[in-house]
Amino acid sequence: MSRYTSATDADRAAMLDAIGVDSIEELFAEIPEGVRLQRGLDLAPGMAEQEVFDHLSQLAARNRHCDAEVSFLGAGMYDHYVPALIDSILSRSEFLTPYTPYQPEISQGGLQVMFEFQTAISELTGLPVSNASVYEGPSAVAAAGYLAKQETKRSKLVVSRGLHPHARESLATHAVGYRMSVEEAALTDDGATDVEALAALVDDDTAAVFVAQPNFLGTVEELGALGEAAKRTGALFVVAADPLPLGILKPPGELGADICVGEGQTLGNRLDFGGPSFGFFAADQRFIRKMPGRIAGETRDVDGKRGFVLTLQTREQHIRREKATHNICTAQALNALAGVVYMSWLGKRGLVELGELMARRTHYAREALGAEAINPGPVVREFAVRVEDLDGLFERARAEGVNPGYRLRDTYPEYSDGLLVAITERRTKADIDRLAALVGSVREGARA
Amino acid sequence: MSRYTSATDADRAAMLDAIGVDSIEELFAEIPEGVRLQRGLDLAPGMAEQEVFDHLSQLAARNRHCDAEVSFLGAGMYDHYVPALIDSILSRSEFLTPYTPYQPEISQGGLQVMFEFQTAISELTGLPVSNASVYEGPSAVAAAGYLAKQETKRSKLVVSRGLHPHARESLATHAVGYRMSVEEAALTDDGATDVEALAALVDDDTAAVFVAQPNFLGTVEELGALGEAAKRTGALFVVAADPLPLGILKPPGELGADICVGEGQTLGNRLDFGGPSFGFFAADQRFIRKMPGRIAGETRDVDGKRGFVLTLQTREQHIRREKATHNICTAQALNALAGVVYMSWLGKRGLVELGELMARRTHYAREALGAEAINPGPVVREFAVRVEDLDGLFERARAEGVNPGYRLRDTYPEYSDGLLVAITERRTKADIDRLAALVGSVREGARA
Amino acid sequence: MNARSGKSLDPRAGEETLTIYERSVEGRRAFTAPVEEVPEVALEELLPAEALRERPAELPEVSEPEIVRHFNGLSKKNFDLDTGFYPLGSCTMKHNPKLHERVAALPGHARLHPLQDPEYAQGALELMYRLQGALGEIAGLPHVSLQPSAGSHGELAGLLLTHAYHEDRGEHRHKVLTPDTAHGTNPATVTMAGYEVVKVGTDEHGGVDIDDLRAKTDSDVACLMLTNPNTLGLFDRNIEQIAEIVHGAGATLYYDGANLNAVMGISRPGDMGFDIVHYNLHKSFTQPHGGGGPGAGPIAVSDRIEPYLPRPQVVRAEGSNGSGQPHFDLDHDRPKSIGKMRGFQGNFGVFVRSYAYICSLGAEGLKEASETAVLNANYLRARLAEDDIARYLPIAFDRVCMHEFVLSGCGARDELGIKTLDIAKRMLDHEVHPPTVYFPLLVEEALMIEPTETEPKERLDHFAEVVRSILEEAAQDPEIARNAPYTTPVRRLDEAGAAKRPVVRQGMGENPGDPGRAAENPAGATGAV
Amino acid sequence: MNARSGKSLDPRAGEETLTIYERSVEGRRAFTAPVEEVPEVALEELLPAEALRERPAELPEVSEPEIVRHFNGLSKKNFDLDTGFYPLGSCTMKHNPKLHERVAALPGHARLHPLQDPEYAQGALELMYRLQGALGEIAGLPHVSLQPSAGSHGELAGLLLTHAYHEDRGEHRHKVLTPDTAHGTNPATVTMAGYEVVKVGTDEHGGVDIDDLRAKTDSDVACLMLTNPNTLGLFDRNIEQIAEIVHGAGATLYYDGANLNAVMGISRPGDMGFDIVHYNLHKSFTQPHGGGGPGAGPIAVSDRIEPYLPRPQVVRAEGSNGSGQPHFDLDHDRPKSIGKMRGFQGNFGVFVRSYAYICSLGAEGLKEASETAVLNANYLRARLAEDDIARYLPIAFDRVCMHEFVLSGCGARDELGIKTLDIAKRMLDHEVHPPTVYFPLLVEEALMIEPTETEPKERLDHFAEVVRSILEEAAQDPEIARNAPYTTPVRRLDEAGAAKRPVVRQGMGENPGDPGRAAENPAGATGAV
Ligand SMILES: Cc1ncc(COP(=O)(O)O)c(C=O)c1O
Ligand SMILES: Cc1ncc(COP(=O)(O)O)c(C=O)c1O
Repeated sequence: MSRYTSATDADRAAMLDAIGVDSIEELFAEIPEGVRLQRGLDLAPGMAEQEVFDHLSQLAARNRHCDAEVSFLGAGMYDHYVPALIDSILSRSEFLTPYTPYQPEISQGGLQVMFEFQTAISELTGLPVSNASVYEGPSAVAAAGYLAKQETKRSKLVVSRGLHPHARESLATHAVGYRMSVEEAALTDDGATDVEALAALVDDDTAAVFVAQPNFLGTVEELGALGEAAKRTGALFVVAADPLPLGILKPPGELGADICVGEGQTLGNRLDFGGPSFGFFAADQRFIRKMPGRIAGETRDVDGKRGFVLTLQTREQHIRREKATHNICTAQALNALAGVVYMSWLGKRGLVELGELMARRTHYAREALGAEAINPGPVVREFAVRVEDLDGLFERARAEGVNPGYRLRDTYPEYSDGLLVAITERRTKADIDRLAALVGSVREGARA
Repeated sequence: MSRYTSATDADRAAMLDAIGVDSIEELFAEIPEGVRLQRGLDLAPGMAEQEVFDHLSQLAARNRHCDAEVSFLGAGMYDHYVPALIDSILSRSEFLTPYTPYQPEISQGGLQVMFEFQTAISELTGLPVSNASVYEGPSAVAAAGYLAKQETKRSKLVVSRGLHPHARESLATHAVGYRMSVEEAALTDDGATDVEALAALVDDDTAAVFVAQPNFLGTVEELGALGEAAKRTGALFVVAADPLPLGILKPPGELGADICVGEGQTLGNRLDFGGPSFGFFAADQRFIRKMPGRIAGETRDVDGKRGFVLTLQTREQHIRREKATHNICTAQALNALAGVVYMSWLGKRGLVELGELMARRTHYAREALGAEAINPGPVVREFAVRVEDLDGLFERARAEGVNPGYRLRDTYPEYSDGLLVAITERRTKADIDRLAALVGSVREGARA
Repeated sequence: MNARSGKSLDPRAGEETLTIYERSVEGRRAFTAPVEEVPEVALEELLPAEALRERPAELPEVSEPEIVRHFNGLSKKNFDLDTGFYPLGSCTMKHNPKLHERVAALPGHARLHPLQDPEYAQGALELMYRLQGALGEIAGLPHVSLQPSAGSHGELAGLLLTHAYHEDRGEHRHKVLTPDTAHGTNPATVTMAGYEVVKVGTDEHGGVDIDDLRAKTDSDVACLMLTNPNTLGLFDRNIEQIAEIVHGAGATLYYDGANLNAVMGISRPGDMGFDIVHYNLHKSFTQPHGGGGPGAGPIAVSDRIEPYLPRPQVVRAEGSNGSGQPHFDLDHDRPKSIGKMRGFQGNFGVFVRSYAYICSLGAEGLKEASETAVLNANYLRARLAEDDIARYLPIAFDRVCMHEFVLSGCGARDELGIKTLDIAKRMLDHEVHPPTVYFPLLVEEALMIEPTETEPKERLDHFAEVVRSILEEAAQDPEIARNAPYTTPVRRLDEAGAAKRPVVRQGMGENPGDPGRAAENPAGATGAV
Repeated sequence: MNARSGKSLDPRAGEETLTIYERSVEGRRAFTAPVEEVPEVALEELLPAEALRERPAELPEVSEPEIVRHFNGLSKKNFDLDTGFYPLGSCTMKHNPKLHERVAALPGHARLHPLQDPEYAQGALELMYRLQGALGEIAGLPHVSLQPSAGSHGELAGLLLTHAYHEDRGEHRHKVLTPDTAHGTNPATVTMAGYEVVKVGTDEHGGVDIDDLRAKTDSDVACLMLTNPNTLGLFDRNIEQIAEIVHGAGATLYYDGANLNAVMGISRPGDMGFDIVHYNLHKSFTQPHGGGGPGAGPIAVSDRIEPYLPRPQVVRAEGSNGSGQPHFDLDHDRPKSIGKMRGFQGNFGVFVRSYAYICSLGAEGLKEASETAVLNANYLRARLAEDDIARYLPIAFDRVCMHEFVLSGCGARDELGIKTLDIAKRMLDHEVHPPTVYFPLLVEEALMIEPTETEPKERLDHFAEVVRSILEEAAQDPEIARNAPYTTPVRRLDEAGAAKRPVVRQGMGENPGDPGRAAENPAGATGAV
């Protein structure tokens, strides 16, 4: 008997007796010999709690986390401060351990959280309808592609090269299932999406056009112009946004976006080496019955008391099956809760203050580094520069416990000397100056 | 307005208006000018949450904690594994944030926890009455002295030198208030309490006799004999016990103890650099109305439903005032909760298994070290040995990240070369062998 | 007297529910910005006017104490696994060990950036590698990708792999078979993967109808998606034959691992002939469900499918870094890969918990978990087979079950006039979570019951008593069940109305995303708490 | 119809409460012992038989899932500060910032051994040193000892210090003065410290009766213990005169800091003339109360008292360790010290939280906290002074109050026939915590109300409405309040019976410590959950 089970020998005897069999073995008689495992699993024996803790602590100790270095690494996930009240709320077993709220009468907490989450996402994106979460960013982009396919019955998707590489690849992977093709619009020399190039790719068979805000290089895109180019032939305009800067940037919904999706990690979720976080999916009112995933709606009970339920479920797999708007079932409710708690913590003003702080520090950093900008245009939380001896910089910096950022060459060969630097409220002026000094000295070195 | 308060300017205006004053200043008009602080407090300005977190993280990083070294340090607090379910239960706001349960109808959780705690302490100590916690170990010893004074009206307290130095000092400090004297009985050459020496000190004016189980050197005392010597003249026999080894050791209550007190840290509480933990106070039935602190009792409500209340409150300061059995008010409820959760986690069998494990490893360690024992007698979790070059050992060991234990000379000058080594389930055979090797090599060094 | 009868004297009875937005009061805050050291340039100088927001997003303005109380209050309106019995069929609501939250929160895990260089993330990569190995051994399939985010995401990956496999061989297949007992995600996935769903019937024993399968399996079939034990909680005795038929037609056999909890260490999908398996780490491997996620849906595949697995894959190189120590890396160079199902390496935080779980239980413990899950299910099946219950709730297929079983509410409907829904709602008043209802579809008025291995016998006995008392009560007065629940924060809700006039966000008047509905309680304008 | 009226239809209404012992089933366990590597010698070989236990302690045998559910279930029977308004007078139930739990849990704090060599505990010692400095500045007294475990422990330390001070000067004094408004711990402390209590009266303004004080202050008086603002929530305007009288007689003036929350940054005990102050870190400095602790009761003293402070003291030496960096140490060498109030360095975990709090608020924030606490108290005082309330609950002393105020329930008792206790119990049905009742003693049917600064205006308004509705309800039918509460887990409990036949532990038949009472539900023999 393990520490998580309760069946003592006495219990087993009594239970087998009630069942009317002599042994647990008998209960598996249904399984043909041929497919029975005739040996024990080849796994280590079980461990005591403290042994498991020690083992995982030792593994964890071999990772260099964001408190163990000064990190300018972003590129899709960012080192933001997660306030302590999120831990205390998420650790409530009433949020941590229930299943999806199939019984609304005993799930009002989770359902109201979804409703409040949808409202916050709607506010940020400027679009009236949000669902209660999808898996994460890149697959949310793919989900938008599926909606576009069902909505337009067209077979082509156009993406900006400014979209996160993972999002582009995830879209391409899913598009094979959708039986759709994906074409990519280049970036200008200034690291913004090339409106002409994009317009040129959009035709009558284009179901949707995808751009990022800000884009992967950190550039704040001109959504208005891109949206016009995208929608000329009736394609849907999909914006993949980092929700946090939307506190200061004009909401995609006000700039023509039909759908706004994105990665929610920046809203109160841990880095967790990439997940779990949450993806969000917001859209125009006319898509309310085409949305993927759970949506909570407000209603009343038989006594007239206000309450919330999972609504428009006829979109979903458990009702609609092969005709469902998406196959998603388990999503990211707990992470979305972290998101809405975080947004409540920041509040109306804090969201703006944090956005201003990031924008200021980002511009300060770009100047301080004094390196040639790949995207000289407007940026809010991240920017790309050319660094002569990139490997030299990393070697030097990492030895000093500084992580300079993301090497663009890994996904953008055209920027072989490109460094993507992310700024959050965790990176102080002193941190930035330190990176600048490193970049400077390596520059000297390279030139000498 | 801080992040913890809610009074906006609009709120203030409305509230001042309702009060009928023009400014908050006016509310303090009652305070004479002469005692008004005419300047701001000389403290640093407030910080953002992340800044406080960073500041305290930096301070914490300058402490070498028990996961950052292999520590054999005990001497009153021990590095035991605290199971994760304790965190999750103690973080429930319903346990963390309420006050003492003055309103039993909305405090049944806390009250039942106290009742279950009292039961577990009663089981461990072999005494029928336990309170719901006192501050910690040494002051619990002092509390026993106060009970003895009130019970016997005598003026002398006798302590074994085997009692924790902090407990002896705390008792002496409090005894000044009780207007009682304290005399100390020596230890034998084997590091056990000297029964004769003790008997010699006990006279008709002796209110209580205090011994520790195990004693400070780790020796398992012969409580039976000591109890007889103590009680000859009607003094109370008080045993200060480490509750964890009581899983295998005969309960003090079965060996004549009138009162058993102790430090509860070993029962599921963190080290926390010395506190908060909890003290326990258990006694014979005849002292039930003389106990210090809160006691929960079982009862029924008007509907006949089972419930729990704070009982025998006429002992307490808020009712009895100057005639109270003790002045304690706020105690250690949350730490006692950790204790009862821990005891539930260990369970009837686990408590014995852990005791056996400690005893085995302790004896193994004493042999492995191969150093001259100061207390060759029976030990269960800690033992004392003589080490020739103690400073050399510490220098060498600490450089390698090993903390050999406690230097007895700090509190027992007579053991100038004494090393007190503590063993818990956290110290593996490998750890012990490592310490043994260090001791050995230093021995060689000293002899060479 | 009435003054003693409680509820009627509850002054909070009719209280209004407030959202966090309705608690908002202008100017309040929980956030304090850190000291700014860089020059305080105005935003307008940094960004083009047309890129800037005109109106701030209407997030709530609330102090920390009141935020805490708000969400604390909401939590108290949820029933959860740490509160009571939760036999939600197909969801494997097993205990979530508290240790897992502790190890997942270690900064080395929680604060690790997904793009950290592998050399500085060796612990994380080794953990993933070890988890892959353990999962592969449990499923009896050698190659594992941890990437998919949940079960249905794993299903989609599985069909995309099938597609890539066939295309690579020049085969173009259009159909995927799913049994009529299949979970909704299966057919939904088939469509998303570009295939056409073909339903296969169920035989009188609750297994796949072999003749129907044979008839429908042709060279245009790409895959058969199966759950075994299936959603009736029954192990399909003909699994070997089924595999033979499917493979005979060159199709792949896909294992929906939602029910893996019944057979860990006892029977392995790989040995049954499955080519692709998904795991629900949030079911069999105890990631807390979180009220609807997060989860993770790793997949394991056979050799022939391996080349197409998503990238990157975690690989191990013996002491490549000079030292004898093994070195772990991410392999992106997989030419035949289907690509990425999502960003980064998957839900690592979930992997930590599931890996800790496997370490805790070990080979023996996992087998014992499945054995106990099956023991508990059969015991509860036996308790509910007692005459006065079985009469109203007959079992759908009267056989020894695996980890779950399905009853039909027809008897209760016909003889007592209460529906399965009514029984479920009345259970809420007994503080037990109802089973999964109205699924699988082929059982009328279905109740799908999965107790899991972590429930003690007393909980099962108590549940049986609850069922009995509800039926007895209904025999006296069916109205009671029909109008249940009574003791929950809200009672039956108007779901039809919610769907007809959907209100899916807080109304706040003139805000950007606001459909324009005026708030019932304009933010802040309320004294209620 | 009745079937809709809820409570009466609650099947859990009469349910029995089970203790963890009653959930115990032989053989179950949550603990797994780590692998044993040392020889498995039998205990009998290691320890003398007479030292060994004969019967194991009857701890419960329960699996982890059921332990979690048990304590989770118990927690749900508690009302708490994170749930609602908690105006418990004299207890300063202010919000407990969640950040504090995070920083207290850092391994460098939580896992640090109290006897770690100072050179390896510099962070902890610096934190204590900084906290001492901040507390000293707040109280206006230079020397701080963090050692005492709670307020009353601080009081005892204070009187022992007074005793040491006088003895050192060859003075032998026997009396300590306490006002009749004093908290129970004050007189209890006086007795424990070996002094005789002499009560001082209260004047018509709620302050110390100066004439009575003068009359009772002689050379045999060691100390006057005072709370200012006092337990009526009133600031004693004569404090300077009081200090003069007390000091004139060579006695010390002791400040009970329980009410410090009213005057932080506004008025300092040291400046008022107090020699010794205790702080309740669990009140003014927001250590969570934990259902009755832990707390901490540091003390601050003037120069003349300093030599007698407990040991060890945290001291700071400039760069003594070579580096310019300051170095912190523990000074045990204090010849005149009263010794130790307890073990080790005090409740360090509490210090971490309170220090974090002071860092968060800073000088401004602390002052704003006190101002808002006083604003909230006076606003609520004003709301409750409205005629239809004040008529039944007149204020004891009609003055501007500080952080709290005291009402008298005489009106309600005489005109409505309900006691303060009834009002308090009826509040439970409204989900607000009642004020402190029947204290201070000199106010009949007292209700002592302290809202604290972290409560928003809405909570205060709501409370006023609750009070009003209870009084209106009582005017209709006093029976309702007299029999309240109705909606709580249990209703009024038989406290007299509990005290007459005390049952203070679980009965388990033949166990060592068991008084012999047989368990109502013999362990394990129950199906209820
Ligand atoms: C049989 C079955 N298949 C698939 C799924 C989908 O898994 P997930 O919710 O992880 O996407 C479920 C979940 O309920 C299930 O029960
Ligand atoms: C005025 C007053 N003095 C002293 C105390 C005792 O403080 P503690 O509970 O910390 O011992 C209290 C606590 O209620 C109090 O209110």
